[in-house]
Amino acid sequence: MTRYILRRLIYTIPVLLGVSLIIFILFNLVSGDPTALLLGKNATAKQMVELREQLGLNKSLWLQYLDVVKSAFTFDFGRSWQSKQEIMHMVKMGAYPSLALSIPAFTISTILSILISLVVAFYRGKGIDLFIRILCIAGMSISSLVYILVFQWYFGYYLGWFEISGFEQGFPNFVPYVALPAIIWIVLSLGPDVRFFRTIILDEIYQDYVRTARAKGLGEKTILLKHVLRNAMIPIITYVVIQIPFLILGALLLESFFGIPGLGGMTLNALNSSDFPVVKAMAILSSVAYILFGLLTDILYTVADPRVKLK
Amino acid sequence: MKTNSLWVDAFRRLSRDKTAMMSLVIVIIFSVVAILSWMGILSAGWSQEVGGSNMPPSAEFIFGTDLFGRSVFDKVIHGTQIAMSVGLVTSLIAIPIGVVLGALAGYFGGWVDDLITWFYTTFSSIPNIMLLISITMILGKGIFAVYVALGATGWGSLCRLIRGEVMKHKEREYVQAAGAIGGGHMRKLFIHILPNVTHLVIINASLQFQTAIKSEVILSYLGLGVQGEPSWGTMIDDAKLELARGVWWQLAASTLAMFLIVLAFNLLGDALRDALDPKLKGK
Amino acid sequence: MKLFGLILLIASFLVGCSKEQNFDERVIYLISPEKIAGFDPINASDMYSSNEMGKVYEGLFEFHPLKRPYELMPNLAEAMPTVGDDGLTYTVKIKKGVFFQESPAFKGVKRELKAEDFVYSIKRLADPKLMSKGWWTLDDKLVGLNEWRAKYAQAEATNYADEIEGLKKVDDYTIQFKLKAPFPQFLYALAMPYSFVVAKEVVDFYGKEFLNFPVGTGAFVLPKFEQTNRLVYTKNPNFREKFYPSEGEDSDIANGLLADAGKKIPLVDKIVVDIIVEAQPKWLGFKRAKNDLLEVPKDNFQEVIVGTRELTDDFKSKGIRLHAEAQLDVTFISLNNQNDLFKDNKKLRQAISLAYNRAQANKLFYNDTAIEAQGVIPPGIAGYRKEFKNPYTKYDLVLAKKLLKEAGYPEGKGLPDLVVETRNDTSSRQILEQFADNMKDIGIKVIVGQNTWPELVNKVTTKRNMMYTMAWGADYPDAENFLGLLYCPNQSPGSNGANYCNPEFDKLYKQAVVLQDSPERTALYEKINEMVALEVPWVFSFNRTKYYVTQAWLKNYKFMEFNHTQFQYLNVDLEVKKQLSKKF
Amino acid sequence: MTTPLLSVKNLTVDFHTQEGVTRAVNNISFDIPAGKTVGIVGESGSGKSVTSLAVMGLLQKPAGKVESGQILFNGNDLLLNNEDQMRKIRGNEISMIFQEPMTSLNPVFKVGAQIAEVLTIHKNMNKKQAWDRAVDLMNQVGIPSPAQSAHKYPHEMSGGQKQRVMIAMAIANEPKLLIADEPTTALDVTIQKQVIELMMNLQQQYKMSMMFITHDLGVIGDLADDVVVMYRSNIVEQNHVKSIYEGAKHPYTKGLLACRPNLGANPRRLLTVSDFMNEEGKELVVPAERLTVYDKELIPSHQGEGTLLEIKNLTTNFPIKGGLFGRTIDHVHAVNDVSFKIQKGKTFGLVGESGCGKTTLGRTILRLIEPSAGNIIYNGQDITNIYGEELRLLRRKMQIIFQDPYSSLNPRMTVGEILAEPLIIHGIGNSKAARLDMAKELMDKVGLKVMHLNRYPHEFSGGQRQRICIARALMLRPEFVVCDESVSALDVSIQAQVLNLLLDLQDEFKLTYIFISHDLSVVNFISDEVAVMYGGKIVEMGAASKIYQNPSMEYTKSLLSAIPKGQPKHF
Repeated sequence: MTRYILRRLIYTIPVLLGVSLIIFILFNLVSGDPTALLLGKNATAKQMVELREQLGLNKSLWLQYLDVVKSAFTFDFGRSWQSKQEIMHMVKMGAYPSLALSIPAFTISTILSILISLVVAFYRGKGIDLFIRILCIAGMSISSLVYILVFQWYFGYYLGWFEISGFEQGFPNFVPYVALPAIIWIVLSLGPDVRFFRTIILDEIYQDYVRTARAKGLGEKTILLKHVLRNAMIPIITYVVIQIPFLILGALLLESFFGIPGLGGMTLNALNSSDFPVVKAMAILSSVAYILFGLLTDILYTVADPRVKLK
Repeated sequence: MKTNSLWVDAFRRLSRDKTAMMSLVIVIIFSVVAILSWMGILSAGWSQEVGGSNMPPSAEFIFGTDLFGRSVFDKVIHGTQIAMSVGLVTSLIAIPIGVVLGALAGYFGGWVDDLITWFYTTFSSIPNIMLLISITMILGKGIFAVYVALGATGWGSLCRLIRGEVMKHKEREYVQAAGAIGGGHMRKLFIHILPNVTHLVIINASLQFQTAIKSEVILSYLGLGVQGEPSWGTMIDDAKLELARGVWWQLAASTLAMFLIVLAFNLLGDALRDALDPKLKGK
Repeated sequence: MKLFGLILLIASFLVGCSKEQNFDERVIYLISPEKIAGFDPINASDMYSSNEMGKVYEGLFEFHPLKRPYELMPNLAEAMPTVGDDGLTYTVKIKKGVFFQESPAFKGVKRELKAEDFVYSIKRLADPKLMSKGWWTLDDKLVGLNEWRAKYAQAEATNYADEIEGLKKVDDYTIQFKLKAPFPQFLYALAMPYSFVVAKEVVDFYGKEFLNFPVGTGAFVLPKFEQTNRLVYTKNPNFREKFYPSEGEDSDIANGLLADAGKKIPLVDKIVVDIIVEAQPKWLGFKRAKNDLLEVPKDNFQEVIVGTRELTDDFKSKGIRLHAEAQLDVTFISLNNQNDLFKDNKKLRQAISLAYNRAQANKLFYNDTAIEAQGVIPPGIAGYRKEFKNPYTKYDLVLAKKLLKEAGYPEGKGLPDLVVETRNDTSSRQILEQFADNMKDIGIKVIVGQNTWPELVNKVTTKRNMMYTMAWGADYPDAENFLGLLYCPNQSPGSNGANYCNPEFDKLYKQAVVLQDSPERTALYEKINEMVALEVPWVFSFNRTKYYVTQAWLKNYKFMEFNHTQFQYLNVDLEVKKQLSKKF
Repeated sequence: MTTPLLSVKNLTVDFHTQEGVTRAVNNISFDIPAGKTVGIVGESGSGKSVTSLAVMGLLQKPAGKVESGQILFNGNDLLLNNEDQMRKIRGNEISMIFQEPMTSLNPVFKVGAQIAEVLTIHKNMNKKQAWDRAVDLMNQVGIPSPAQSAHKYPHEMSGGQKQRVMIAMAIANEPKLLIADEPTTALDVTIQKQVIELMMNLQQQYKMSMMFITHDLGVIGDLADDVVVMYRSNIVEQNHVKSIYEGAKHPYTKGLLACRPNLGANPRRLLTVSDFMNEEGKELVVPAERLTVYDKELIPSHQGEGTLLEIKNLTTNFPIKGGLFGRTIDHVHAVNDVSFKIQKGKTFGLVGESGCGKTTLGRTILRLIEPSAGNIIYNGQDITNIYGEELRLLRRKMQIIFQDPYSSLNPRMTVGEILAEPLIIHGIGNSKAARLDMAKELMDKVGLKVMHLNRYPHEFSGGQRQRICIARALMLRPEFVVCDESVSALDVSIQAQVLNLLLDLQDEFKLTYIFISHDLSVVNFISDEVAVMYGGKIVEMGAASKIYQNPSMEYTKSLLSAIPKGQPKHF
């Protein structure tokens, strides 16, 4: 197990190299010269040349790439070109609102989806199953942007039930701000989640061991909640955990619509202003998170499924 | 003698499924509309000012007019063309990449697998939105960039799926049998294994299609979408500013159109899965 | 059922959370529509960070909060400077007994403001390592400063101990500036946030984190900038004796703006600034009395305003006031004058300008409140002449077609598709969609290219564009700030993004910019403006009007273009607020 | 006569699917007296499992539906019970063991807990009591060190142990009726015997009635009192086991009894159900010569004509990956130093239990798996290290028939395409028509209808598919064929037909076979020489008749003694 974990951690090296390379190539192709932007509307040509040098943009591409790789492994991303703030500090500041939104929303939506899909699986083939299935598919067929627009307008603006925008640090101060985006998040995820979990649970329901459980005289509810759910947890864990690294990045659209100063907005901002150090940091951090949570998935497997041994 | 390939069987099952047939009809209608619009037969006049600014739906303009007095109905039709082409071209880019890489990785294993796995792990570990934005920026804006960006980011899950399936099939006896009669790698992979995973590709294509249509909206919101012509994305994006003024028809019309086609693809995807995936047979 | 229960739970929680109003403390609630990057004055390049910095930091001069046209008055300076006979030497006396706000960097000692702090602060602006966005204000202006900058451009660190001839402390309370050449806008430069004064100890103490620890001499204190969405400033208890002005325009008395005349400022205990980017939430917040001052979002215009100057009854009944002011800005569609199409083809440029239906755009995008721009200089700045009407900014399709034909492209034949670059937001796109629509009427096909801000900037600075849209706001109230946009040496990557070069224009411009403010200079500005307007280097669009609404209890607010120093004068009437709060 | 414990009366079950209604069980009636064992025999799809599920009330809803009839248990009609009442009976008064021990246990719970669960549901035991009782039960069913084993997960146990756990679970509440649905089919022959003995002992001990479902009449003989024979949803015959064995009345039963090769002498071709009964179910008279038993040694075509294949010290290893970078740190010796020779035109039988390495050996010989050491000499040529074109040419001479007729045919190709493919690969036949003609010829030879050329594999039955596989193997006119468990997945009656076909083809094409199977009686019937494999090695080898009559190794003896005799023993 330890050896497996170690090996997986070592695997982050090639992935990080790849991520740095992709980000570096894309950025070099994308941004061109960031100096004009950084110096504002009255920049002079001379000052731009000086700044290029200061940012290390005169170095050979190879050396520049090495810098990217170096920061990928040291996590020292330096300071933002735009705000001059320290990037790790920005990440810390942005993580709070992002997580304040995403953790409750994600937890609630996951639990709710599992509950609903259990109910649906219990009544499989019946009217309620069909109804919820159709509701899920219909729900998934509407653009997320439409949900945001309509919910924000109706609940926030028209009815005035929720704060429309902004954020305050500290619980429970932030609750009124994240409530509406969290509800939208939940509504958005219920469709695909319930659909997926239902399939998983139904797959399990037709397994032989369920027949055994019935032959034992177990009730349908016990079978569902004990035997089936425990087995279904394995694919569910994968599905759920693999989303977590992207939660850290925040829900980009929701954050930008509800003025939540999270990492999603920060990333978008950085992309929109060619703030390479921030883009780089976010790409690298999220791929590290991706790998770590992939590893976590594997470890959770061994908990959920005794057949799995990590070697 | 009537014989039934699995495909014929699947289609027969599908044709008995009323929702699937309805969905198929919707997809066909949308495709025809898209083609007619592309040929300039429908909605050629979307850019004409036909009425006043922001006129609500009426008998004359069933979806009303937009800020510039253009017919929202025509814009929706033109948007259909954009959406269908985005769905189609994106799938045409993403699916071959995903299938070929997945098949090679799954079949050959070893360093080929390591390399391809590394490639998609790297790709999928970078948040999609970063790739989308970067690619559209590199290619310059416009529909071409939308195709490429969505295509280039959409192959990961299919690649993984195909890789897993090919690995499974590689061990099946029919593939061994093909080897035993002297068939080479290419024959085993392309003649034997791939046709047996095609159903997954078809199911995936129906999802890819609608995901692309939905992504176009997000790209439009970020200002990276189609330029200079109306798409459902830009129409929904417009609504951001219009809704507060009570102008809801542009949002409603484009959402309705999108809802229909995405719903149709979702239902069709489900029906295809039921019809094509032998695993679920009899359930 | 469960879902419903959950919603109930959340809803009840929300109700429990709504805050009680406090009517004992004098607090002003403001909005900043953009994120604040940090509190280093030398990077205060945009209006919104300037506004925040202006609460903590101060400069030698400030604009008078009431007098119009805008007039400088001494702030940390004792008086307006004495200028030597050569017109190049400026001597400034600073106030005595001004202290910096408390900071651990001062180790418990009360730190008095000295002349050398200004020398230090301006050197920071020039420091090549710091790459200030405001360097242009003093670039090539002070004797020795550029040389000092050049000396350390390649070095490891900058040495602040070097004496600079053009930037000297005479004694602890006197500074002397020496200019290389006449620069009539110099005092404006010294009033800009870039040259706000900071203390060396604080900069050294915090190092790179300095930008999060503002320590100024200003009326309000912000102990630490937390990079959150809410900034809370408290009154500086040790603020010097500074008083509300007792003179202003005639209308100011009627508007109650002189009620606090002669009182010691600041007049409030706290200023709370919420950073909210999206338009709707800000507006809703204002309607719920959560903030005291707001620019009216364009989409809510109908809800607020009848005609162009009148509030709706609903708003009037709540005591809300409207402030509608023309801005010192100009929006335009820049034509790349080095592109072969436009370079020597004045008629093409004019044809495009004539085909642009500004009235329609004004209605669609500005609620008919903007002024159609006739030239480069906006109203409110000397050089603008109300009577001047540019013949090429009318909407005249017949003439446009005629000129297009003369330009060699009858009905647009032979003219390639024109690409006009803009930003990637919805409004920018819509504005250009309408423009493209207009151009179709004379046979020109225009494609709208959307760009992220860096892309657009790059396309402009590298001249890789045919046309792009831009708005230019005044840095200071002087036509030089606008006319420079067409001065040939300023071409890309400088501020002349249109890459317009006209020797005659350049000659007149050079003459005008060294003149002190005078009727003679105004006449010259007018002449240049009107001359270049006929050349149509840009498609002139609009001079916009801003609409602000203020709550009844917000006192002493008067629209200001350069408003970073304005907030110290504001006051709040708690009685009014208490009474009116029931109406919200 | 007392009332039977279970009495099924006029039971009819239909399955309603999208494709239409299928009758699974048609108006059947039988009794299970208290304390007796009733065997239900029939081929797959005959309705025997459906009957058992109907008794348990576990028919798959909503497709499966009892249309009419009664299932009286202790005089009460189970079909009238509601779900709650049924639940109290299931696992308590009637319990059931399923065919697949691998999948029938919940993989994520400890086996002890799974046994204990059935006690806590029905017996009001607390967890501790239930666990202790579970350990006790595991001891009873013969699981070694039960206290520790109770903490194991199913995947940590062998197939036989899992089935014992299933049995423990089934007998936990001392049910009155135990239903066993093919409980031994998936197990190796030695384990099979132990499990059956265990069940018989337990039945005696607990005075249970038992309903034992199987496709193999041979198994029934040892333990059943009565036998019910089902064929195409109907009961065709039911009687005491002795009467069935001694005087079966229905031709189908006769066929079933006759088609299974025994360990002694057999007719030259096995009798099959179709010898006794035509398609319409009408009884046929079996020609006398078909019944004649023959002695293999006397048949000329089975005389050796020199060595075709020689295996020298062949070893096949599978690497075990480990270490930080997944290097190979050790090997599993799947085939370990094996040597033998095969004479031209003979059949070499390879027997052993699952995991003994026989399949790996077969595939290594064909170079489908790379050998690690040793030599394969075919017709004098060492083929251990040939590659590319040379190897491809060799494939024309050496072929394989796989075990699973379902997975060894590409479901997306028609029979014609499948059969023509080897010809295309090897460039035989100059047109599509020519190749299809050759395919048709062989289809006829293997007993398939030529008009089915354009059909897809799923449209055929298991036996027919295996014929397709045989035809494919023979398309290249090979000299040497490896039959890898080629009849193991088939019902006994079909198995006999396919074995006959293989023998016919051997005569016609002068084929040499390696016949791999875990079924000793089948190997005995078909082989000239037999090798017994255990743990990757050949432990005993020699002429079939010698090995079967005088096994020298203990392992071979235990294998042989485990074979059901196909005769009722306790009477």
